[in-house]
Amino acid sequence: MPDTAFWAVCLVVVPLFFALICFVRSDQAAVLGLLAAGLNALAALAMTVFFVRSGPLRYAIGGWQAPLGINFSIDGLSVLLVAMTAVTGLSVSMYARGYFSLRIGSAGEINRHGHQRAFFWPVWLLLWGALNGLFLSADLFNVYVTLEIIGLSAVVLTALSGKPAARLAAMRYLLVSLLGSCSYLFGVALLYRSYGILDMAALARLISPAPLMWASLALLTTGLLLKTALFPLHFWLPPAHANALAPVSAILSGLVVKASFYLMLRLWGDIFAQVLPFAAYVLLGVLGCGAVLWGAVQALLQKRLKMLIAYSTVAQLGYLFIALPLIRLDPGSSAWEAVILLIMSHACAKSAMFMAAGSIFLKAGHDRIDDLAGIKEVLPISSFAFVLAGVSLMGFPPSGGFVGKWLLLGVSLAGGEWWWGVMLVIGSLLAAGYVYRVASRLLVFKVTFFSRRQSIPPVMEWSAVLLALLALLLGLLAGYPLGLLEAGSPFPLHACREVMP
Amino acid sequence: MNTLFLYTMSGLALFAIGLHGLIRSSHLLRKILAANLMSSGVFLIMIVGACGTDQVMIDPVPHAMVLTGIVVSVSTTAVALVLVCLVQETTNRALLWQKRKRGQGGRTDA
Amino acid sequence: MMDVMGFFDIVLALALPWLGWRLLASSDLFRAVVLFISLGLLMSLTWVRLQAPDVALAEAAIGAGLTGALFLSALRRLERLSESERRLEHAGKREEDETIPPEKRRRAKPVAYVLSLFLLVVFVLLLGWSLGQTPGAKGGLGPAVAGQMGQSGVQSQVTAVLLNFRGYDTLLEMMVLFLAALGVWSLTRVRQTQQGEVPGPVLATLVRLLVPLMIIVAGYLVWIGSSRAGGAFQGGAVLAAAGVLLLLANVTVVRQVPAGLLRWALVLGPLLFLLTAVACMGGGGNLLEYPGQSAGVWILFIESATAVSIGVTLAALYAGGRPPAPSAPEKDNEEGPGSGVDKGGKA
Amino acid sequence: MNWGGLLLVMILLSSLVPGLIIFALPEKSNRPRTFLNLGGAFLKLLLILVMIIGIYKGRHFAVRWQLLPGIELALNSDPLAALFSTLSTVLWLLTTLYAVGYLEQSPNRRQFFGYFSICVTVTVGIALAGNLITFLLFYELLTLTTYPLVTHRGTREALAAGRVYLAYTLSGGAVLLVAVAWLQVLAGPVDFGGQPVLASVAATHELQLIVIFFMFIAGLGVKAALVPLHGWLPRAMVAPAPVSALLHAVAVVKAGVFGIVRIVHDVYGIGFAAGLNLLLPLSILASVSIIYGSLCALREDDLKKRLAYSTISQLSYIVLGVSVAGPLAAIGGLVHLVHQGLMKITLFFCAGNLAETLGVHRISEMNGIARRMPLTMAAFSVGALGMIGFPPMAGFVSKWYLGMGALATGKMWVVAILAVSTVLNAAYFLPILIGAWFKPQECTWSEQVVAVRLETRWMLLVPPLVTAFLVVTVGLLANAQISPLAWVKLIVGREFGP
Repeated sequence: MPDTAFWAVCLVVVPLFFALICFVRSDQAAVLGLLAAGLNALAALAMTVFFVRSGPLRYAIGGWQAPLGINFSIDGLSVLLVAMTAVTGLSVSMYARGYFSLRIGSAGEINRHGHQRAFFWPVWLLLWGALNGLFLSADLFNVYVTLEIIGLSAVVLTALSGKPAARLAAMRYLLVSLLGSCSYLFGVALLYRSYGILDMAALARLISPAPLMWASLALLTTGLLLKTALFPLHFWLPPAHANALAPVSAILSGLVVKASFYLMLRLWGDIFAQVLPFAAYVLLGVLGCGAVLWGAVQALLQKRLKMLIAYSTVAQLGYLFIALPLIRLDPGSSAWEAVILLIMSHACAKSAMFMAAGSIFLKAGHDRIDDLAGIKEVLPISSFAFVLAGVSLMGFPPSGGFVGKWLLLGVSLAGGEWWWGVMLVIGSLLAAGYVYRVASRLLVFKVTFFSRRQSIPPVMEWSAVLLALLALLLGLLAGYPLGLLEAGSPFPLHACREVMP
Repeated sequence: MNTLFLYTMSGLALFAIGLHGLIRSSHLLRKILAANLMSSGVFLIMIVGACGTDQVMIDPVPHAMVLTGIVVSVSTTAVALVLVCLVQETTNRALLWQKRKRGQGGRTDA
Repeated sequence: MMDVMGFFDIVLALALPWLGWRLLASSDLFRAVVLFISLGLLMSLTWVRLQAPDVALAEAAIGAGLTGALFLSALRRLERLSESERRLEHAGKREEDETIPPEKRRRAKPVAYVLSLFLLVVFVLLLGWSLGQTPGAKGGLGPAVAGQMGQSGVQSQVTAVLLNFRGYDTLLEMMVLFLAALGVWSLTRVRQTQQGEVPGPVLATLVRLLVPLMIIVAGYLVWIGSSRAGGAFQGGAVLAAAGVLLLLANVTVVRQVPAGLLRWALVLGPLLFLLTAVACMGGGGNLLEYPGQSAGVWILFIESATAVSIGVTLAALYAGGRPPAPSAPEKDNEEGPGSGVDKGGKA
Repeated sequence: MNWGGLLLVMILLSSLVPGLIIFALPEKSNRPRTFLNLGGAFLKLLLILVMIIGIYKGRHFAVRWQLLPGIELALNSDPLAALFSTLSTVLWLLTTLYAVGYLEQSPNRRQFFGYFSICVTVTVGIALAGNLITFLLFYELLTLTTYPLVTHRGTREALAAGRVYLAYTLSGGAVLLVAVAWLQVLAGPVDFGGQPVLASVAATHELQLIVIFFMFIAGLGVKAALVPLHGWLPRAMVAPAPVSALLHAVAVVKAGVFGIVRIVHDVYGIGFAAGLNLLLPLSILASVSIIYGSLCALREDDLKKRLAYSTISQLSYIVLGVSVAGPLAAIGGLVHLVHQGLMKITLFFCAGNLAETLGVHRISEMNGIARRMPLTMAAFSVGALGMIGFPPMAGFVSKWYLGMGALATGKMWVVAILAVSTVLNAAYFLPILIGAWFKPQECTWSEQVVAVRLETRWMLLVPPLVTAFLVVTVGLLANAQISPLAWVKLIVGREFGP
């Protein structure tokens, strides 16, 4: 009898299964991959529907209840993030299908790019399965394993491009990822040592201030901050995201960094929330401010489109961290909702942006921003997608980014800490600056534009524009996803605690 | 000071040395060795934690976690080593930062 | 007796960080790798001392042995690459600054060096202090595991945790291993083996003798894993060692393995594990909830399959790239999951 | 959704849908595009008429859509909304006609008309916005959708103007956003048209309310081109004439002014704002803008730029009228919202005609031009005289009420400002008229339109003549039942109470 849990299991099992099959039948990889993406989206939809009906739930894998076994914890937050992954993943998959067919189709490059397609699909599906697993899991060590899959597959995908810069970036990414997961594992080990438990919800009840707890929290946080690329630790992100293949960039910027931030939310928003002092949140918020400023300024200085987008990711991640002190400040749940909206809208917008940039790159043969004037004539839809996504990133109404910003602004003003709100507004003005740098070129029309290739498959252009549109309309539809959060629980984990036996 | 605490400190020291090496070494191979040291240190602390104070009751869960960790670590090491060779192949150096200018300014792929 | 062991513990505990320090400080990479392998062996001894025989076996085989082999082969490859580069430079009379030895670079900034060392010492002391402050958590999940051992289907607690209580972790871990193989294959292909590298007669004989023995040992380890130290990872590691030996000896049969077969062998373990996990849901149970009393059988089945894949995967990691010939997977598709047995028998 | 709400949504869709379809149409299909444009404009006018009749009969149209608790989009039709939306719609119809003629040969018309339609949608959205958040939404969207129109020509100059425009308006929008959010935190969601809610929080948060007020003025003042924030407007004149005519004489700048009116009337309330001493600084700001704009206009030789500076000056009449805080002055200000729109669009149409037909951009080239283009210059003269305030043109009515209002509240200095500004208006408009009508031709014009029977294409000629006619009519028939003045009296009557 299919129910929420069944579909949750499907969300993990289906991508993994298809990853294995894709590897064996590499000639059919694209078809299988798209099939998996479709099934995954279906499962996410079904799970959401059942979740709305029956509410949050814990699922004991292997029939072993929490302290001994690994449990899924399906609450509003996980459902939303899984759904976000499904939507973004589906359109990236469709984009990738067009992308790789194009690269293989062009004469003389068959040998070079054949293996890119063959290996992209299984690795991407593994990554997808691990993302779903991470969002659903309630076990700290299990989360470590999924984090490892995510990190390693992200590195492999980055290196897939084969260019020297991409390889160096992948190497750096791998080392950072190693350091991050090692630190995280250390934290988990120390937590297990002091509490003898790995389940998040159970842990949240046991947490009490002690030296070892602080040590483990510091280690966990450091590891996750490295992986999320918060401001001073962001150095690895721009080269990796900018030098990867276009669908890979979309995945990395849209989804992968969200995984570790999601864990930050769980840790700082729930598990450790009772013991953490406000000053710690402020510290993260200040780093977030740094990220917003530094990322935006760097983005303004970039000459290459993909580097600009990558630095914009650094800045946008800063937003999410600015939200952390506000979550703490907020007596209600609107800061939570804002963060989730920001995450979702950034996932859609940034993926769409990288996808559009990839199409532009393929068409123009380069991504020097200054030489892109007139590309609108040959790639109207992709240019439009880019601008739409940019509008979302700027936090313009009615995008999801706007509603998120609005809610955070309200919280910061109501809480008397208006400077966070001002930072948000300054950040969006800077974002407007760097989006404008590109958009002003894209919107201009010139009579002729030299283009390298004849045609970009329509699926590449349309998948990007639809995703960008979704990001823009997310604000208008915000009530539905956030209602889901309310239906489950205003605060992600609290309701589960009651359900837990 | 009992033996277990000694082992704990030993694990900590391994982690710290690995961390130091990972950050300060310039050759990539050494960085990867250092990362392996770090995880060994963590494993050691986990296994020590599994021994009860009386060394009678052994908790098997950390053992299982360390087994998982060892496999994960060999997997990442394998990928890392291949990457090192590739970096050496394309930049003639197995170093991370030296070719930065070329890496970031050059043509890249979509 | 206790005193002797206590002394041994102290020496071991001091030797580990000292070796780690030495290996990172050594200017010669080869020496560093050798030190790393010996560190792994000492770690393995430590695990024995800490009553973790499963971990000890895995550390010896994978942590020290296979990782060491990986490092050594990478080192060889790096040296070959830099040699050819140097030759190229001389031929083209290209002037380029020699790579600065890392030690000199490090000494160039002594303040930063000392500072980072100082920070690390503080870090260790703080952590050590906090570890000393907090008492351990009374056995952790040990009692819980012990209480449920009756339903786990195996006698070894570690195997019960790995494949039953926390089998989902292990399933994902198999995916990590598979991912590593994918990653390595996606990055490079194996360079063409030179025909001149024919193994000497000693090595050939050794291979002929050792490989069957290793396969038997692997099977035994998997079998014994249900009750004592051992299991899929240890067995798989031994299988991998056999594979590495075959690769080292450059036996022709290794090169003749059809690409499709190899792919199936890599996938076999994770795939069967996954399918078993899902099949458990057929009877109305949860994911990986083995029906009734049959857990032991299922676990043995999964372990055998995964051991084969672990062996093949680790050996493939050692080979360091996808097979040289352009693969034609569609040819070998009719060969089902049973082909893993062939792999074992072929050697 | 009730029928009234549906009507409001239909009003928005009647230009949005044509806009979106135009984007989908190929560049070549001119006839369907023109048909869509004009059809949409007529439909919108019809719907607006239905709405006005409804309001006149005392019906109330509203629709709400809650995004999240505390964030609600609302459309609302109070008389003020009806005034502004009617103005935009009528002028949209005329400008569309004009633009079809103006851009007949130029490339990229698909983009132009697409964005143009969406701009109008957004402008009407601003008019109909029922609360501050909805207003903010459309206000920001207006920035975005007008940018492609400003930079439509794609020249270096146009891009630079676009950059300046965005920098000004985005910063203004950010300030506005903070103000709206802050006010909502203090007082909860603020709806237009209801009773001003701020009095309840005034006791505890007086200082904050004052700060918020000036943030509102700063945010809205950018689009309203109040003086220190006006820098974008003259530069934006590089846009094609229809854009300057509709957007920079009516839609964009009026959106800012309309916002200020909303803030003063519906959010703070006149009495409350006056009680906080907020209105005096606002009227001083407006006076400075009036004088400064006129002085700058005197210096300009470029016709469109002179008109732009004149816009800066004239817009502040509206702000001045609102901030004088008497019913008569408020009538003068609000009616100027309509009158100035009609007069200024006439002037811009004519300026566009001169440029398009004869290539004339500068005032110094205009001597004797009335003989070549008598109808255009007749319309221009009507507009210019109206601006100066000659009776019986529309401008006279506004100035009359402004002056009377100032006298009624005893603010003599406002009367003085009006007098000085009238003199300045005359100083920068009359020389143009004299030169055009009475001086001989001095330089040769490059005839760009092959002369047909008329002095230029009929599509270019009809709109200014119609608007000029309207300028005279609304002035002459100011006391009629359906004139803008009557409508404004209705609004002001509600605001100031019986």
